Amino acid sequence: MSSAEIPLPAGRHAAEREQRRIWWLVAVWLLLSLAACLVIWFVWYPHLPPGDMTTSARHQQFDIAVLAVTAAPVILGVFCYFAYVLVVFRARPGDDSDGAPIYGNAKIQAAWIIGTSMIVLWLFVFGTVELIVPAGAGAGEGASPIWKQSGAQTVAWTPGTNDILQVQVIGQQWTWSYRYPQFGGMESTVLDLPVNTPITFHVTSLDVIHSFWPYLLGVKADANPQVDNVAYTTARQTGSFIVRCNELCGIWHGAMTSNGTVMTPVAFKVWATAVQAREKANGTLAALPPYALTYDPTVIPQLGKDLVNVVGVTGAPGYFYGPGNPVTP
Amino acid sequence: MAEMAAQPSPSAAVQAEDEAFYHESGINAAWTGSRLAIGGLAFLFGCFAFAYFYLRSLNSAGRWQGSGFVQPAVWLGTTIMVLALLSASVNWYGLQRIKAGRKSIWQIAGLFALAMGLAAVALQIWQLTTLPFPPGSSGYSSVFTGFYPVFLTLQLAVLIWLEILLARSRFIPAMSFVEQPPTVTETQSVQRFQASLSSFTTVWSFMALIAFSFWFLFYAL
Amino acid sequence: MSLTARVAALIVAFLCVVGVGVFVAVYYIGSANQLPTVAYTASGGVVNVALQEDPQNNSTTTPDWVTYYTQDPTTKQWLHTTLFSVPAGTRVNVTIYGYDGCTPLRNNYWSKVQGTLGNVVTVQQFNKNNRPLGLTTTESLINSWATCSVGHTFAIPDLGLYVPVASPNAQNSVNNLCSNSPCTPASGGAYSLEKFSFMSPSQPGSYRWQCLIPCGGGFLNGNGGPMQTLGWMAGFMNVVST
Amino acid sequence: MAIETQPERAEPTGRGPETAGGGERPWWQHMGAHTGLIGAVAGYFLGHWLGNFLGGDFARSSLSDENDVAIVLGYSFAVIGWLAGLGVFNDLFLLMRGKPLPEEPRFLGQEGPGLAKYFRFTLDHKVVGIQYLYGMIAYFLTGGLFAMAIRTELLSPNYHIIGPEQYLMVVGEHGTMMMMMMSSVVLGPFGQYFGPLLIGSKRVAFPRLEALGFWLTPPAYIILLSSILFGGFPTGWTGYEPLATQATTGMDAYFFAFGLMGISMILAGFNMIVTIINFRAPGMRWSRLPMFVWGQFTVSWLQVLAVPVLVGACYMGLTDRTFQTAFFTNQLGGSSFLYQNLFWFFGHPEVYILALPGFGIVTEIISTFCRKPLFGYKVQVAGLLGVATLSFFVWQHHLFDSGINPDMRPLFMLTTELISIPTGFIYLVAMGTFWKARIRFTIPMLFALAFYFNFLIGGISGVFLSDVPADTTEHGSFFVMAHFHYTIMGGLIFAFFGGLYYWLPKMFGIKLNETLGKIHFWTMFLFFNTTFLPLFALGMLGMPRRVFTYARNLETLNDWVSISAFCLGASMLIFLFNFVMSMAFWRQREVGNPWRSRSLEWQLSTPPPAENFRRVPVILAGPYDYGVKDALPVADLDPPPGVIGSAYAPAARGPVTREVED
Repeated sequence: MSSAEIPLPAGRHAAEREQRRIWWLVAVWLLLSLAACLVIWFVWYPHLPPGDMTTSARHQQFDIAVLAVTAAPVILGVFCYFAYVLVVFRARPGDDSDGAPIYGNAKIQAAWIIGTSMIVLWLFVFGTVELIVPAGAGAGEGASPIWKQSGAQTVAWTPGTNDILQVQVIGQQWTWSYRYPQFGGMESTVLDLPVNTPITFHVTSLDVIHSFWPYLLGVKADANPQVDNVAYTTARQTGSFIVRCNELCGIWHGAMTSNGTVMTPVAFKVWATAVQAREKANGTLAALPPYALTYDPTVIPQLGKDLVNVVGVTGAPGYFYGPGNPVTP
Repeated sequence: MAEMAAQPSPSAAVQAEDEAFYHESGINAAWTGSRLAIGGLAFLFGCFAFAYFYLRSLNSAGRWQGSGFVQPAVWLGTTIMVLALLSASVNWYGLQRIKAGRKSIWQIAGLFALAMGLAAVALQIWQLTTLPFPPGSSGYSSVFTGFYPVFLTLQLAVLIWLEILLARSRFIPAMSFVEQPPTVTETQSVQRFQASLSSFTTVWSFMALIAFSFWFLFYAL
Repeated sequence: MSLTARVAALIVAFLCVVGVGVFVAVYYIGSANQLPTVAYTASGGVVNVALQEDPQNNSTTTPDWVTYYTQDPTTKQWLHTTLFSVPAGTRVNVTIYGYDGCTPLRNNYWSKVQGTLGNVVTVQQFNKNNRPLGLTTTESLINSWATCSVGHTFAIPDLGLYVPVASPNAQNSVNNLCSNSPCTPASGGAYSLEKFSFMSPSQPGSYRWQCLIPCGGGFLNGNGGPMQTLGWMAGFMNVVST
Repeated sequence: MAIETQPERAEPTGRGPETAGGGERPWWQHMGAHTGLIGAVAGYFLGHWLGNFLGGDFARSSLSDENDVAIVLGYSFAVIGWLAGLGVFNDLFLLMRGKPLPEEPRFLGQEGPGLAKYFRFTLDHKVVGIQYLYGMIAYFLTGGLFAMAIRTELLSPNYHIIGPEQYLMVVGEHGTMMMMMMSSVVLGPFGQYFGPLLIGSKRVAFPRLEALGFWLTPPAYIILLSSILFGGFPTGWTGYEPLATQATTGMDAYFFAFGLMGISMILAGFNMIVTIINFRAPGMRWSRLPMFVWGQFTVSWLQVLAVPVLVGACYMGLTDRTFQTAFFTNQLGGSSFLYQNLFWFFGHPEVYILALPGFGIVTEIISTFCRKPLFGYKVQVAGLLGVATLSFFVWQHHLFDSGINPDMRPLFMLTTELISIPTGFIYLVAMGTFWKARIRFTIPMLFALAFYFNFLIGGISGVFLSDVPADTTEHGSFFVMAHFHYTIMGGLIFAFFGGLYYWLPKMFGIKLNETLGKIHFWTMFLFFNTTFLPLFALGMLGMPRRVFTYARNLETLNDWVSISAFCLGASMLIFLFNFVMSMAFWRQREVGNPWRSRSLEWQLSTPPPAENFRRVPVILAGPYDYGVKDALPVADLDPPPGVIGSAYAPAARGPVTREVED
């Protein structure tokens, strides 16, 4: 493409010709890069996944756009160069001669090394800042995050304030359920969230490893058994979204989805209190274990002495501790 | 592009020259190979050491050493470890003697080393069959029952090497270790034997080191 | 080398044939098409689906796996499959014969009945002589922890349908479980008869259903084996457009 | 394996009719694949019986109607029986009885003509290379068929042909088969065959280890496929715990086969490192080493040091399933994080085990067909070494969202991005080499160019994945899938085909049909990109990996991908047709040095003589001095007597050389 308009080498002023050609090449590359960057930034960026529904999603969108703008000139540079050399330096039919014996060029090599190092340094600084500033950028941050989200830790959540909403995400083979500790630890199969509210997800699993991925929320955190994996986000728009499982977890991994809605804080409060009241009424809250950051499904206080017999058969790791085995948990 | 098939086969002297070249390469290969083997083995055992420290520091469900945990018999573990150390050091002593030209002393030392190594392996197997805990009752028990089968299998493999050296040493006249043998073939065979022996000593001493390290992890730490 | 090259090349060809064999094996034999799909059709605007849960099964390879059976509506035979189809947008009446003993859920939240019409189920217990025990009760929550009383669950997560299926009455089921599958009221064994209804979705497609009880005995977390094999505790409800 | 580390006996190379291969006795009277097969079958049943005897009464077995102990012991005994049947242990028993090893014709390719040597425990590195070539092609085609099955299921957003657990089985088989194959697809055929030739050696350091390395791959292949009979494994090629502990007996095949392949990789790498260090011809300085050998050297280090960790992890997975240890069971003091750490500590070097040999091959190819020296030999070497070293320090970028050491993420982001610097060196060298070149667009050259094209896209997409916030969207999605298919298939497999078209004339004296080759290249290049470019988009649009259903709005894109994947498969059939016909029937002779390459292997007769070099060559110049006026020939293949001795034999071992001198 770049070298299409370039005459092939001939004549005596070959050296100047070549100089001019190289400037042409550089110019073409710069123009193409500029065009590409403009297109990426102004046309593509607004439509880039995962959209801008939440703060973390916005940051990811921004990062991807910036990386694309950084990458485009590099890719174009290499492609322009190859297009040029492949056309200009191809062996004409019947040409048996060898190329010029160039073993290297200290200047070019040094320049290249410095250049790539600069890019890498920039990527690292940018990535780190973008990781720390939005408190983990929606990725799972383990049990005790060092980059925390601003907001007030409260026992009861009230709309319109800066209270952080705690949501526990429980992965199990093969469905999601969500507990809201600030609403009596009520549990739900849908993930409803208030808009413009700092949200803390506590992601855990009851069996194997799952991965909590509400794509539009720009959150991704592995659900590990007996581990509390924290992720932060703040929704900026109302709307519905889908939660997927992103870590292979068995036969129904592909179908392990659930739905969620981002609603106004007041509407959310209404919904949550309603669910809490209903579950209190029909005894669900009483049946649930007390809210905790992780659960050991083999510990079932209500069953008392039967536990060992039952667990011995189908309980958590108990498969090789038969009923009554003293070391069964 | 030399069409070699066309050319006459090289003279005996020239062939001997090439053979000497590859003899040298083989001797060096024994040295390099033993060191490289140590490198690879170090990563294999490192994988278990990592598991040990990872599970110990994580102590998930409070079951690094669960409730009612009983440690395997310390005296037995210590005996096994000491046997491995003794075997290595005896063999190392024998190596010094054979370098000084005393083949017979190395042979005795080697036999002792072999015997002690086999004793260590046998005791280890016996210990594994009579463990005071089910393999999966805790993190400790998992690493313990996982590590030792691997280790004793590799110990056995290395001991086979020792057995081969002992077997081969019978066919090398003791005099060859004292002064230059008359023929090239004998010289080379002695040199190969010595190279193999010193490589073996390196690896076997490394195994003893591993035995001690994991004894420290499992019984002392 | 001539012969070598020839035969070697032919070996590659042969190995490709082997590969094709593998492909076919996975593609057909391996594929779930082996399982029959029981077609339930609407009569009078409702569909009647009948399933049963057994503590064992009549297979030769894995006789101790728990499993669901599906009843063929015409022949009334119990088929060892978990694939059935219902018409779209109609009321589905499900009858489940629970022949298997109880197991605690890993997440007791699934003790709550969700997604059925009225969010309730009706349960009737029978003893091993097929005699009803007590009256038919209507439950909105069958607690699998307080009184270990849930055998399995019938869940279609995509439809928000989560139904705990009662296990046979506890003291009655001791040593009284049905022992030769597929079980029938005549064949003995205490069981619970549970009924509920839900509306099949208007959107055709295949909706997976599963059990949430960790009933894969011998597998870590009780979720292996039958729980992860189509035709046992996992299946598809194919919704076909009417 | 310890036994094999003793130095290779240097007996004179037996020659003459009496040792010209097993010509006297018919093939079935030699130990070989057929006896190995008998041993394997016998071993399997013995092991299975023993396993039922030992583990039949485990609660695990009685409750689940499955006995992993029987399966695993069956596999182990089958492998041992297979090796014993092959005669791997014969020399061992000889040595244990103190007997000298027989001066067998099988040394140094003296098996003579005939096919039998390819089905035997042959110690000639050239034979091993050809065995690897066919073996790896079989692996590749089988894995490819599984890929076709995957794309067939993904034609529809709903479950339609392959049931969900069969789908996971197919995905796992495809991934594992390919990963096992890729780690040997270049180092096996070309590394074993040309490594010694390129360093000017008549032999390798440990021919038994080398041959053993190959003969472990057929059982690994069979065992991995046998998983289908036990219901497959649900974990994909990563085998994540605790899902793997939960799975049915098909899982044992995964752990066992992958571990077995790991051992084979370790052996091959071990032999190559020692050979390259000690068996280089006089004058073959490190600064004259061909780039392919450098690639092989660095990769071998990765194999020897990183793969033991995989073997350990697979072993732990097996003990969790058989002796009921609890390495990876959280409730019992184990940890699922432990497996992720161990696996990826191997897994990331593995990625470069796949990449570096490709770099080596394409460098050889471009230098030859640009008729130019490499632009910055030392830079390329630094690049290879840098990539190899850094690859040990990046594994946690696979775990950015997992909650493992989250505060270490900036560090691993840095190390991951640092790798792009040495990778950049590779591109600098390539670009510089093309400057003022005389480019011949032969088929190998086309594949090399495609390699640089694909690997650039793959590498740049890797930078997106290394950035934690961007990775939060892309992790575990089809974006990652597209990324590593671009680097592995777009990189390594294109390099492999380049090497195949480049070196086949040397290996067999036969060249593949040009026209079909060009068609193969262009279809493969086109359909590769039409298949995998859309996958980036699919990942960005939120399609997770390893799903049998997906959002309906992604159906069009998926169908496009599936159809072009089928076309890609068809282009592989073109290659296969070309390969079989050219090798077996057309047999277009190609002797001598068709590419006018300076490299050492091309200075030999075609195919190379039995003992590689009639004499130990003396290397006079580097392999890339194209276009240099009065450049020395690359080597003196028939040095005058005395040169070798004076060049190498140290004075310490005087008598040897003294003899030579008289």
